[in-house]
Amino acid sequence: MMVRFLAGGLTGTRLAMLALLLAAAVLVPVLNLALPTDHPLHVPTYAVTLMGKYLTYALLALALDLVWGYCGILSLGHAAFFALGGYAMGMYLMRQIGTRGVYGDPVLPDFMVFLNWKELPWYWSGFDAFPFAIVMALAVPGLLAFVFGWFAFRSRVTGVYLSIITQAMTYALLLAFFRNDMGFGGNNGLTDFKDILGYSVQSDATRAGLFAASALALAASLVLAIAITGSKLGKVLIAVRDAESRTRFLGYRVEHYKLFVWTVSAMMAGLAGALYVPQVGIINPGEFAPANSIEAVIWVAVGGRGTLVGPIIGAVLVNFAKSWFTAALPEIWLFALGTLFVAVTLFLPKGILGLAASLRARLPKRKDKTSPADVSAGAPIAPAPALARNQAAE
Amino acid sequence: MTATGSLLYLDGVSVSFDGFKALNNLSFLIGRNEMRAIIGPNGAGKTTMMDVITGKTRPDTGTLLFGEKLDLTRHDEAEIAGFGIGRKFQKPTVFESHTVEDNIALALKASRGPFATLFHRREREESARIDALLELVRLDSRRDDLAGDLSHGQKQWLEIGMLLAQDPQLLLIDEPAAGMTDAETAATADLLRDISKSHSVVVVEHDMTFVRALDVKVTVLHEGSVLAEGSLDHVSSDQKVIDVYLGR
Amino acid sequence: MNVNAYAPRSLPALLLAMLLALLPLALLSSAAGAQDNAALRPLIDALGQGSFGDTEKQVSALAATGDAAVVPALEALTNGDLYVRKADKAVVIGKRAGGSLALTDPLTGEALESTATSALDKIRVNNRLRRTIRAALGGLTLRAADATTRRQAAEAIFKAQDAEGIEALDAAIEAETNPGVAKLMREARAAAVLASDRPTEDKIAAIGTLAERGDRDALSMITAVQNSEASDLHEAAGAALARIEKLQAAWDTARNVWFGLSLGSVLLLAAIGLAITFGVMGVINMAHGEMVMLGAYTTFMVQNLFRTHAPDLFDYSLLVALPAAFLVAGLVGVGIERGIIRFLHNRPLETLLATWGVSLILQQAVRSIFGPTNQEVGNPAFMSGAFEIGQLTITYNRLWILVFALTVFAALLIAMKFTRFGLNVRAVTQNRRMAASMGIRTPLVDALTFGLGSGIAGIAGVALSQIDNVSPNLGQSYIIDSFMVVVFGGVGNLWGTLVAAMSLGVANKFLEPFAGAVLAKILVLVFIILFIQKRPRGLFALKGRAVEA
Amino acid sequence: MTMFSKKFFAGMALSGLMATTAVTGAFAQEETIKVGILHSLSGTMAISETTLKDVMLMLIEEQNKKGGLLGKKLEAVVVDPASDWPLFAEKARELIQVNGVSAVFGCWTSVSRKSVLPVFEELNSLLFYPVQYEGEESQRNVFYTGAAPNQQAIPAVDYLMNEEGVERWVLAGTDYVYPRTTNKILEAYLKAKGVAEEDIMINYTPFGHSDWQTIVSDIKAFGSAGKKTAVVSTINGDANVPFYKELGNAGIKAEDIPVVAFSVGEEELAGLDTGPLVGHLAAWNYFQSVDTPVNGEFIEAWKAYIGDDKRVTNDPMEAHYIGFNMWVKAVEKAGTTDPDAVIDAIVGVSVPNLTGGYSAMMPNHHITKPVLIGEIQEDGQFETVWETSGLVVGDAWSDYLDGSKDLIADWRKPLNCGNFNTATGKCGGSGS
Repeated sequence: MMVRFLAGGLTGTRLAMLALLLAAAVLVPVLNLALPTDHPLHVPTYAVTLMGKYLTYALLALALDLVWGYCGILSLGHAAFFALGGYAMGMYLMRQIGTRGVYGDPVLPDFMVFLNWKELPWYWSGFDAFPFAIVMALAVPGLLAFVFGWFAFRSRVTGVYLSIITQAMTYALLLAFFRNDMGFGGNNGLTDFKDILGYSVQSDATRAGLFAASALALAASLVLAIAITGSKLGKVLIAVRDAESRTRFLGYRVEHYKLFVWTVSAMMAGLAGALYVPQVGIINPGEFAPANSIEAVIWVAVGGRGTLVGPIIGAVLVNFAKSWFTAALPEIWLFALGTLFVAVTLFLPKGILGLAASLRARLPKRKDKTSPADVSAGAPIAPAPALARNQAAE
Repeated sequence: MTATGSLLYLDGVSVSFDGFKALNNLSFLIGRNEMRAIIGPNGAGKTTMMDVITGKTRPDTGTLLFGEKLDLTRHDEAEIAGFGIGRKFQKPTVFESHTVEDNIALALKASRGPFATLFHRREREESARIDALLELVRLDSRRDDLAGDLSHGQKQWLEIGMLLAQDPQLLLIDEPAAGMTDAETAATADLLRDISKSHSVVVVEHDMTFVRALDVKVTVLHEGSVLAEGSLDHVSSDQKVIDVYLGR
Repeated sequence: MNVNAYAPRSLPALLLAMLLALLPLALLSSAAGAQDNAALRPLIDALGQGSFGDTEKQVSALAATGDAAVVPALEALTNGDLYVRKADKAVVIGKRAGGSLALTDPLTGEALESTATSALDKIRVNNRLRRTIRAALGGLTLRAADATTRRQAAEAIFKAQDAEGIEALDAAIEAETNPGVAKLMREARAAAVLASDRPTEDKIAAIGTLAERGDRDALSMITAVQNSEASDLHEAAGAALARIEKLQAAWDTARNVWFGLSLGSVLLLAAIGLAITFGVMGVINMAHGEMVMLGAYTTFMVQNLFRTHAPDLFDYSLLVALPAAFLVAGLVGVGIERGIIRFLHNRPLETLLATWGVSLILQQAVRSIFGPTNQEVGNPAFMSGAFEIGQLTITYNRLWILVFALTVFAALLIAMKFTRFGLNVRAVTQNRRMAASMGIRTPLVDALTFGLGSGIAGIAGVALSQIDNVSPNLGQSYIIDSFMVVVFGGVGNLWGTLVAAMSLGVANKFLEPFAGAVLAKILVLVFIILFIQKRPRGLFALKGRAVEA
Repeated sequence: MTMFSKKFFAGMALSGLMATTAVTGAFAQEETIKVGILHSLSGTMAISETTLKDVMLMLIEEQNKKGGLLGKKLEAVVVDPASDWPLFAEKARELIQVNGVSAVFGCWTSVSRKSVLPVFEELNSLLFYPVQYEGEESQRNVFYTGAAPNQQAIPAVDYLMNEEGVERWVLAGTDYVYPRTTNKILEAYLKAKGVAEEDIMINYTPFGHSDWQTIVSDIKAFGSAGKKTAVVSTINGDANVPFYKELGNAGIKAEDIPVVAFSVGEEELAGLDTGPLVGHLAAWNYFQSVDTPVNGEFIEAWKAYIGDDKRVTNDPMEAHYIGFNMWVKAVEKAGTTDPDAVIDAIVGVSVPNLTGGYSAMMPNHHITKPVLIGEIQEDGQFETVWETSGLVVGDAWSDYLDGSKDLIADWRKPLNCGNFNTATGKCGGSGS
């Protein structure tokens, strides 16, 4: 089945990315665990964790590209789904602490003891089981996206109006999770994790394992995204992006398509969040901050919108730049990052992958015609006219 | 006026935007396999009429029946398209980042649900139909090109091809000849006459040569209602029509 | 309210009781002519000695003389202007003048030699002492010549609610010529009567007087009666309470409306520039908040210039800051448009990315130049303090900001509707090519429009600097709210922005008392989300064919 | 670059890029002792934390002038965690693992500290945390040089109660863990002192709250009930300026309703016209106005270092001053920067503080401090109106909270425990 779906969408770039992810999933843990620390090929645990984190960001960017790049829905609230997935995982990790918390309460997390809570709130039940937590990490963002999308798409909220209400959504969640009364640890969020599936989250092996899991999850999501965008449904999505009312007049229920991809994307973001939390060791309401969602949009734009692989590259590159700048230029790194964003917009309108594609286009053509698949993979489609229209002042 | 025997029936349809009456008590009917040309000056309500028929705009008052029974005012665009009404926009609207072939494929009559399309696999008869349609609209040589790369006229034809792919009972066609060369215009008229043998067609057009070439009954709209109806010769001799439209 | 209600509850009240008891005597003595300064001098000089407790006793002793001559010394003490000269242990009043202090004699008021601060010890005060002094001054000034002073005195006695003061008040009321002050004194007397052991009918009359006053102080005094054992008063108290509470409910509503409008005016100011750059031009301008910040920093710079060069004219600093902020932010805006935005026509979504980058750069630039900490922006005198309409306290800064916001709105509306420039802007935004072919210089119009939006954000910064932090983060705290307002109102519609800002402000403030500040904000956001479902193009959406063409 | 090229392997661009960071760190060949500085230089917390970065750089520079430490120069490694809590953890790991710092001075908010705690525990390094906090924590690798609640909140309330006769209390705070915990402790404390439930009003606001009209009006109403009322403010940083501006404009004077704040110091006041605020209070362990020779020197050195005569000093800066000197002394005592040795050596180390006394590191990793109550003055400084007669020992676990009153922390042998339960006699909290 998959193979058939993939056939059209598996271009060189995508294959290379999949191969890279799979290789990294195997090699990095091996190079980290099996080699002695002074070996030249040894990958330090610090780098493993950092790369693991980037990969979860990449997964978030991929999820965003699916809705923005292929369906024209600019979400300024995708970090909300990411954070919800993270909270689901965080709740599981909290429950695993058991009596090792500072107060030693076998059931209640520390912050509940210190707010004098007597018993676990109902919505915390079940999170001691890993499978339940994983299901929730997908289902909660999925459900929120479904409900939100059900109303918004049916009401035909589009363009910037949709963007702003997604921002309102994540902002409202931010404020809600800040409240200590919500029972999610308020501003401090959930932290001080000990175990995941019985393995210490601090051990090198667990970190390597989490890295591998992130790489595999990203690879699997990429395959799924290729399958979706390569199917006829994917073509309908692009149709919706480029000419929404044309699609409607062809008899497609645009809202159903949007809802489908929106929900899938939210679940992907939730998965990314769930993988992110054990690697960074904390989840707190700051993840809902609207700025985080905007940053995710920027990763996609930097990498190349509507290319699937581009956002992955964009997320890793921008975050690597951030990690590097904050250590190398701690006082002025915002200048560097800001300039980078301006420069990318002005000089690389189609992102890094777009640049690569146009460079390739300058070379003598290998074949008479570019195959359609190559077009959708290599060169991001010209700025979507439908979107531009929606955005413009009326 | 009754709906009996009609495919499309409008009675007393009115629409207003912020006090401006775009349609004012508009009534007319289209029979099965009838082709009708609609003319009228700018602002006469031609596009709004199409919007109303296709469910994009809801009328404030009035009856709107399809196939004698179906009340179109209760349905939205996708449903109405599913009943068998296809629409071509004034400005050619195709999926520019899809290939010509995909444009037709997307329009082909098939199950429209997300899961149906997700697991859709192209059948042989679909391929055959795509081939036939591409040939009909003379785009078979460009099937792998992006629709965005087509010329204006070719986009018009592609859009008509997409309309036919839906296999509708009624085609609403807004200014098909706009931006076409004379030869293209003539060919388009031939194509439409051909189509009207098995479909009902409503053509909105400004180009009088084109309307004459179609050689069908003409309805003249003015300020949101029907000013005159009849053969082109008949309406063009009507003093009211000359005053508001042709005479200027 | 509690069982102690009848006893003097704190030391200041006790002191006040003492003072008021002494008042007739004091009046007598002052009538006989000012006491010899020689007698007061040791009392004044004693202020410089010992702990807060000792100082407090000295204040009481001074007050007990009842001599108005001690008033300047006490006032100086409460303002922290009283010093002890190290050389001779004399107590003097000092006013800062340059590096040294200009000294005056606390009793005679004659100027003394100015002295370096190091030669003086400041006499320290704390809040408790300030209260004692205030009460003492109240007693001493109940018969002062100046009506404002008498008014303050009556207020002080009202708050003290002390039975011993009734006679003194009676005498003062008798002599009072100003009806407003007399009313206050009667209220102070009523408050005192409630705390006394006077007969029931007097107290019922007092309850009536307090119910007339109808504010929260009156409410709490009568509640105390209601909770006391004096059951013969309960009926009257109950009736009075019902009356006051009804009044309070009305005032609460008025208060919420005022708070809401005031919050709305802040939102309007924050959003109005965005209504141009985003609403009219379609640029998703993430650097909008930074334009507001630039305006605030310009205010800081202008005020700094005033502080160093023309401290006397400080009150006019905002008048200079307004055009300066408009120019600074406007020019930066023009720069951004020329340098970046103009390359992004037809790519509105990418303006988000670029302007986000610009906002990071501007934030860091301000941080690098001015440092990350808050900068002090002062309130000019006309924006400080508050006045009351009935029981509604209206602060001047909020009032001026409301007036200012509406003025800016009106000016902008006029500019867009009735000027040549406004016409050009509308022409360009509606149909760029057509406008260009009609001879409108579209690049110039674009640059000026963006500059206008940015400039207006800049002058919003001047106003916001009066109520909020002036820090590099200033812009970030307004950007989301601004977008909400513009979108809620309907993109491209100035009236929509006005109505949206005001209605969101009022809604927030009506929710806040019930739900708390956080929940109120969440509810408003949820409301916006739901509202957009109902009207997907905002409050003042354009209708018709053109919209989705 | 040879090492670098060896490490670089084709196809693994990711890890290659990562390795660059690792290598740049390893390139500093000169034998130095590295000190990490983990304070936000951008984002919302930059407003408070940047100063602490500067003061650390100054302290390190001064130490180097004195000849460094153990014969080596100290080298500061500055990173910017950008007010992003997970980034704090990442940067802490980077400082320890990549840069190899011997100790880290950093964090401001509780959440940033909570975020880095596991990192310090895992990698066994040292963190000096300079800000007043909610307590309820004692970790082997962390030294808390700011105030615990019993070194700030409780003395402040005592002062108001005894000296100003306050009977009615508004506990206003930003909704996060420090105000929540402090208010919880205070509520229990006030009730123990006989304050009735209805005389306590608790109010929480979101971060960066800027519209204080309703709350100020509520406080006014609450204060007009005839009893002396005070506000105990745990309102956080940014929100304070609009709060005080509203307070001043609404005419609430310190004589009527004094506000005592635990998060407002000289830095925060620098952004305010303090004219209308004279008499409002703050409780700290240090004020710039404290008149001691050592403080005079410190202020002078600071102004010279930063090159701005108007810059102020504040309590967390003093905490870093104390913490840094303690670390230096402990390293000298241990003769090594090895964390385990320093942890053992530092307990009992006593260094001069800036208020004229000595502060000592206690076995619970908190320090002894005097408590000062100051009133805001016209010039933006505080004037001490009250101080504790001696030093107060920082209490990791509050005596007024149910969950923690039986807990103590003692990192000396043989106890070596951060949450020893004196009731059960076991290490590991209040559980079974």
